[in-house]
Amino acid sequence: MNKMRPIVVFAAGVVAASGLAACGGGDSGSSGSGPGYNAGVNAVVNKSDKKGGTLKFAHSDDWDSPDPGNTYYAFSQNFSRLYGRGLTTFKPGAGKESLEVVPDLAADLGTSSDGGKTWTYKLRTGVKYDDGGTVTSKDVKYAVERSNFTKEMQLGPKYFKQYLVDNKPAYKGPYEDKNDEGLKSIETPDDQTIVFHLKEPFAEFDYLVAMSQTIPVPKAKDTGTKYESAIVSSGPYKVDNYTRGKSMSLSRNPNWNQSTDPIRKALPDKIEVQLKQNADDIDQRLLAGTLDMDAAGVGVQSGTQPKVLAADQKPYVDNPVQGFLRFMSLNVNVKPLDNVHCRIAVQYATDKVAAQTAYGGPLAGGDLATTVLPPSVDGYTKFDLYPQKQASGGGLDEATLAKAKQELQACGQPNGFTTKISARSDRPKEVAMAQAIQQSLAKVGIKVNIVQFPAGDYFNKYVGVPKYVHDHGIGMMIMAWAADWPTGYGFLAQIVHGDAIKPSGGNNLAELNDPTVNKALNDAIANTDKAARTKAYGEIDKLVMGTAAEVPLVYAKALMYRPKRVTNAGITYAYGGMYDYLNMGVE
Amino acid sequence: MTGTAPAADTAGTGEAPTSFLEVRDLKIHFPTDDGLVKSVDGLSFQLERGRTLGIVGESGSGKSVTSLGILGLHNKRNANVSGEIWLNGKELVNASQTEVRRLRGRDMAMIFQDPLSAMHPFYTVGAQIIEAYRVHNDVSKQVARKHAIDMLGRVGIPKPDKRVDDYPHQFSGGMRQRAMIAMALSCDPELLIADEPTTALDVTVQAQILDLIRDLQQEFNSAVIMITHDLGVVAELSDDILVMYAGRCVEYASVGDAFHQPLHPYTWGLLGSMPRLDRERSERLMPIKGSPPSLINVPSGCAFHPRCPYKDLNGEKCWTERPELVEAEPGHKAACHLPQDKKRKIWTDEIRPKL
Amino acid sequence: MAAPIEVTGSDTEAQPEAVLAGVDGKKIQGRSLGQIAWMRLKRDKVALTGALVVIVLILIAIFGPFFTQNPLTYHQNLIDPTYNRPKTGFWHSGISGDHWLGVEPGTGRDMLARIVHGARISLLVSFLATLVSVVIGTVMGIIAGYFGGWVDYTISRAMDAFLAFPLLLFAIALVGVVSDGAFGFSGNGLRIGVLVMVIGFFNWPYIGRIIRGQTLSLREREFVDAARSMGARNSYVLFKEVLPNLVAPILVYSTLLIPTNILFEAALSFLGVGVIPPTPSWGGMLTLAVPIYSSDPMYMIIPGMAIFITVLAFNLFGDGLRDALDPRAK
Amino acid sequence: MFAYIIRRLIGAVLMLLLVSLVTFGIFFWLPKLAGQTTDQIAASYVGKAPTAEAIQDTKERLGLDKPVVVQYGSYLKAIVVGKDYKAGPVTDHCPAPCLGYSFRSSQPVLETLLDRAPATASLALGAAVFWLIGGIVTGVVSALRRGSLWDRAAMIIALSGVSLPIYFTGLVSLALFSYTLKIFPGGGSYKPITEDPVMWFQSLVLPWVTLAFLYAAMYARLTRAGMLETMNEDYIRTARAKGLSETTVVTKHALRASLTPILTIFGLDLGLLLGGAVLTESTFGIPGLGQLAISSINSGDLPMVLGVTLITSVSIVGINLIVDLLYAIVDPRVRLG
Repeated sequence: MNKMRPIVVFAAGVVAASGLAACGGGDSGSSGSGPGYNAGVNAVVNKSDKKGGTLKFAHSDDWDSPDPGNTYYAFSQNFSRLYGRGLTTFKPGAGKESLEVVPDLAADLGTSSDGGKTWTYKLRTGVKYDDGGTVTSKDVKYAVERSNFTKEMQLGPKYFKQYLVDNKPAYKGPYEDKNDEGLKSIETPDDQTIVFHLKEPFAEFDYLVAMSQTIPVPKAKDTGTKYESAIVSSGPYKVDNYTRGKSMSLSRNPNWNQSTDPIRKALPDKIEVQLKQNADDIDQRLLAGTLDMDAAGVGVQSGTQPKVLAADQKPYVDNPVQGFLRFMSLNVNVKPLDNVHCRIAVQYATDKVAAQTAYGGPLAGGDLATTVLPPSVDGYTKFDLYPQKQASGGGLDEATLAKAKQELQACGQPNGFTTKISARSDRPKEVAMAQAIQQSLAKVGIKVNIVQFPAGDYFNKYVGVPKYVHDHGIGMMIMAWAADWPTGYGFLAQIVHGDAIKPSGGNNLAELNDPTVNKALNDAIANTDKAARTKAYGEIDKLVMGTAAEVPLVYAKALMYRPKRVTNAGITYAYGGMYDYLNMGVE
Repeated sequence: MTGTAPAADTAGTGEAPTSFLEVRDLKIHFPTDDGLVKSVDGLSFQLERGRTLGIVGESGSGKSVTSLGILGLHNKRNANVSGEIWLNGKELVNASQTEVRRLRGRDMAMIFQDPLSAMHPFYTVGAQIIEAYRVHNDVSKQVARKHAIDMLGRVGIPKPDKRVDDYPHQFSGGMRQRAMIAMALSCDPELLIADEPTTALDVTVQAQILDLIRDLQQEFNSAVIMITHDLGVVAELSDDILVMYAGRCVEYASVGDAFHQPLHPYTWGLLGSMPRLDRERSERLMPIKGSPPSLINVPSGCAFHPRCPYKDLNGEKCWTERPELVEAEPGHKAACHLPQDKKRKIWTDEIRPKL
Repeated sequence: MAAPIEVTGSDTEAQPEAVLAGVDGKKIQGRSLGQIAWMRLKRDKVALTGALVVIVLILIAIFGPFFTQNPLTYHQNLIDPTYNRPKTGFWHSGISGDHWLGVEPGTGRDMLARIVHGARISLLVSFLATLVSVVIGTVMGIIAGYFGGWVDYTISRAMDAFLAFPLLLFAIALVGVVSDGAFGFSGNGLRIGVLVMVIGFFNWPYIGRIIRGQTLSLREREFVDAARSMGARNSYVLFKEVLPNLVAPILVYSTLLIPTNILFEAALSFLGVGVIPPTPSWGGMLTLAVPIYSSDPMYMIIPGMAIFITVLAFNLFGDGLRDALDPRAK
Repeated sequence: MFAYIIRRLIGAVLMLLLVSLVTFGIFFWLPKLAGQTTDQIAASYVGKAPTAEAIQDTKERLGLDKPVVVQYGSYLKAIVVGKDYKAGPVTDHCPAPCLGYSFRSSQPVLETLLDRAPATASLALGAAVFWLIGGIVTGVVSALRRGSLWDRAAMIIALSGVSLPIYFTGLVSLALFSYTLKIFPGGGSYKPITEDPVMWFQSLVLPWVTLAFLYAAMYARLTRAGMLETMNEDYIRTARAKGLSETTVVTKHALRASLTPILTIFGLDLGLLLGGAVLTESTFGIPGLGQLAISSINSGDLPMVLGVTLITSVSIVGINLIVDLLYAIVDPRVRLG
């Protein structure tokens, strides 16, 4: 997970700023004119059906790739739906309703059989590519094969490869394996039908096929890694031009037919994205009204924060939770953190308020966290196993510190210990967070040295490599996590399940391999009863917190700006608390 | 007495003199970190057209400073120039910069010691002559070019029409000095100052250049100041000789007098250090002992006294009182406390036989 | 690559007869170079001011940290949680009687303490790096200038080659490549060591060229000739005759290299490869100021001015020193 | 002359070989030296699912499994004869001089470099105009009025100029002129001249001036020193003795001579800048080679880093060659050989 952008955040129940907000923030009162502060969090603002105009996006960076089969970024998943239609997608809208999975290219949600191991979808008829070709189920199969099984497509997630039954010998992907049959576990009995065969029962496959990897790619038009600059569109817009590092421009797909697409409005005539723009400048232009949307969807820059919170701008600002948990993993194999008491001591002695402030405070940083599951995820249960109190002058109070010292005593390290804390060098706020933690732990004698690694190699080369962690004695690792697929299982399995410990690139940084937790997760995903699953996730959360291996720091939040002329602006939790781009238009 | 002579009689009157060039009580001082450097300290002389004055002295005696002073090339910011310089009835010291500039190159020109460093390395010889000519003559480039070629031819440069487009570094030393002379003479100046014109050249070339200067002087009828430390050059070319020491004139005489009956011990020293081939090796040179004086703390009395072998013949006078430049014989002046007869005696008995 | 340019005929460049010719040579030789330099320097008020500031800065770097607050102590209560910046003070700087230069946004750490501790890092790294450059540069410069021939050619080409490298990029890469725990060092000790070596190593040609030039001209001087003709060994000539005469230029260019290295260190810190937090560094503070400078300009101005004043002071002093020791180089 | 250029070009090629070798060494060999295995190196480029199989694939795809010498050899070979790259179902031919493909984005390196070069060139050349004019005028006036108030002030300002970190000056000027006074557009608003010449100009004014301030300071000092030296030359005295006006003496005789040594330094500075002004570009958000270099280093995109390094060296070598040829024109004493 190099990029830690949430693809999907699932939250059936709890939405919006939770009651956990520790200090300030979160007031929803609107002042002045305009739709009001936080108006876009729970409802779509500026609803409109007016067509025409040009919708202008800007991004301070670039796509990993706009190729729907070779992308991981949340904004990319959100945006790709403008030029491609996957089997399912999330309902366009704001807040709660945005988490509902709806059929898109498929006429209906999947039907499962075989106890959840086989999933069948029927495609809508009459869906055409921008070149006039007809979309078939074979194109969907091909898209999944190329995105998950080829060497060339490395950037996207590989969940289909992980869950689908593999060929024997292992399938090498359509670029090497020229056999027409392809992956045998995806069947296309006719042009409108596609059937997936999974290794294990998987109750929430509809969420998985909402990923852009099911957006059809006609085999004849596939140019591999160069496809990103010659994308064939199945959505309402075609890609006229994509120049890496510069821009993308979209215009209407003449072969798109509204009658086959009940969820899209396709309002603007043109959509433009400027890339590699200066982040501060993007904010300035948003405020000035010369730009419609920051494509990245991670909020305004710190420098802009005071400006957007001024009375005249505040009504155009939303402050949603982003579905991230920022937390610190305590590696259970690095001494003395192999001792649960030492871990609990860290739980108490970590000043979360300082960490929160270091990350930008309650508005731009997030709400104080006490659980692994964020409040916006289904299964979240409010609890706090290691309660902390702040002293009046800042910092943890004596009682909290006393508890930490008591645990240190129990751990056999009464005077504290020394270890390392890691953070990503190119994320200054994360480094700031590490410093805040370092400072607060020092009060109980726990001395930590900060080690930094580039974000690009953080998991693949450093903290995601258990050997490296053990060799270098890195006991604490800061990271952030959002669900890759929309269930509590998706959120937890990759960070606390023993199977997620990998020789390289793993996300279970704590190396937690607790049989109880593993079993609870395995049971949950096989359970077709949604309510039971949801309940289980909360309990697993408590189990995990009981091990004290994860120190939750903040539930991430961001200050989002929606310019006046943008219509149908609503925060979608499906893509991590950014605006839903699907039906956005301009006045 | 026509020709050249120190102009003591009219000095400081502010009235225009009758002679072509008259320098009156010229003082050129440089204030520095270490004190006031008196490079020229009260120098006076006259010069008529068609005549040549040789100024001799060791390095640092103020020869070159004087010549640059006449041309007005000292920077007013770091040099204090006082006294009077009259050229053709015009006073130059107090004249405006522009006025003096107009005279430079046209009425008075200068030939420098090292023609390589004195010519701009980036421009052709022709271009530099043309430039000099066109500053003072409103003519087209073609006309100026013809003039330049003409001048080069006159100073004896072969194939002047080709050489005109060469750069200074493509010329040999002698040719370069000829070109320099051509440049100096391009505007037909009435006063030509040659500052060590042959020092940087081979001996054979030296003679050619001196011949050339003499010929050209006759042709242009200009007044020439020849600055050198080489008495041989002076003997060859000059009508009169002015010996400088520590910024002042110590002896002034016609060439004949200066060589045959010099009156100043310093002049004797200069003559003694002149190499001569017709003498025995062992007694050939009699260099002046000691080194040139500081121009900041000029020795008291006679500036030459620390090096003068005869200073004890006069009691304390030599280091308490500065000798004035007085006319000992008609047209022959010297600044020395020794009585006239004693000088004659020393010259005839001690110095002359050794030369 | 260096052009094998040959200038024809310029070797005869005669000195114009100096206006000052005749100033008593003995008198000046009577005073040592140091005395003359000191005399000149005393009159150069600007350079003296620079020197004064340099001395104060060095004292601050050495002793300042004993008097300031702890630069790592958080003052969360001074931070406005909504805007994540100091609640009070001019331009939300948090400047107050307790915090003369205000506090850091987000943490409330005392800026004065951070600047003072930053000075220590900045000066330490730049001094040591300068030392490395001077040692390498002097050795290479002397060797090249003294031995000439192919030795000179090789070293000179190497110095030219260094100038054709994008050094900043290499420095960043090198600092990044050395992972924690390399060479048996870790943490800031290692990082400072790497910074010193990288900065020092990349700046040596600057000194090397000057020393080479000086050595070349010294080699032609009489006393070196004399020593050699008397059969002195090369090493003797180098250390006893040549090196002492290079002290002045080495001193001058070291003084002028220090500010360059301060800027280099700050640039590396600015680009995120400086000392490891929480150790304060000026460049690092500027990095954190970048996203907020439009709303909290003081946080940018304070470290920026710290760099500026320090570098300027060294430059003024070094410049004056050069003029004093070698007025012709002006 | 012709032979000279040939010889220089051969020298240039050797130089580029050296630069590429050193860069290759730092980025490909040093990590190995520091103890990283090829698997670890490949893990950087493997994407989100670094299984052993995927790492093996990546190693082969990027050629990391081969010894560094072999990798270097094939890199050089690609420059000379080009290379074929498998992009999945199609094969992409990268014609000579092929600088390879990005390890991160799979983009051809040369294409990316050429795409970024105009921004850097706009920045460097524009700034050069500013600093040459500013620096030389200041330097000449200072030299002519040596010791005056103007001279002292100018030289102290010049020293201040070289004492300011460019990213600080850049931020201050942005804060002042773009965000407070709103005279110029903010950072990151660069547009290619072909797209929007007005915006191109407006967005570059601040970077130009900021960068030029740094260099102008240096050039003012160089010019002043050069002028002071030249004004003492004999030929200046000669020019004056000819009766030339002071203006002619200064502009025609002194300036030309004192500027020629500056030409060499200018060539070096411009050459380096054309390879990317790292700090200026990142401060002002100009999408040039410097920004590319930094982001490539941070993401370990080795072919891209190599590409930027090479293009920088090419520009330094090329501009130096031009400068030397110019030198021969300006100074007739210079003989190319």
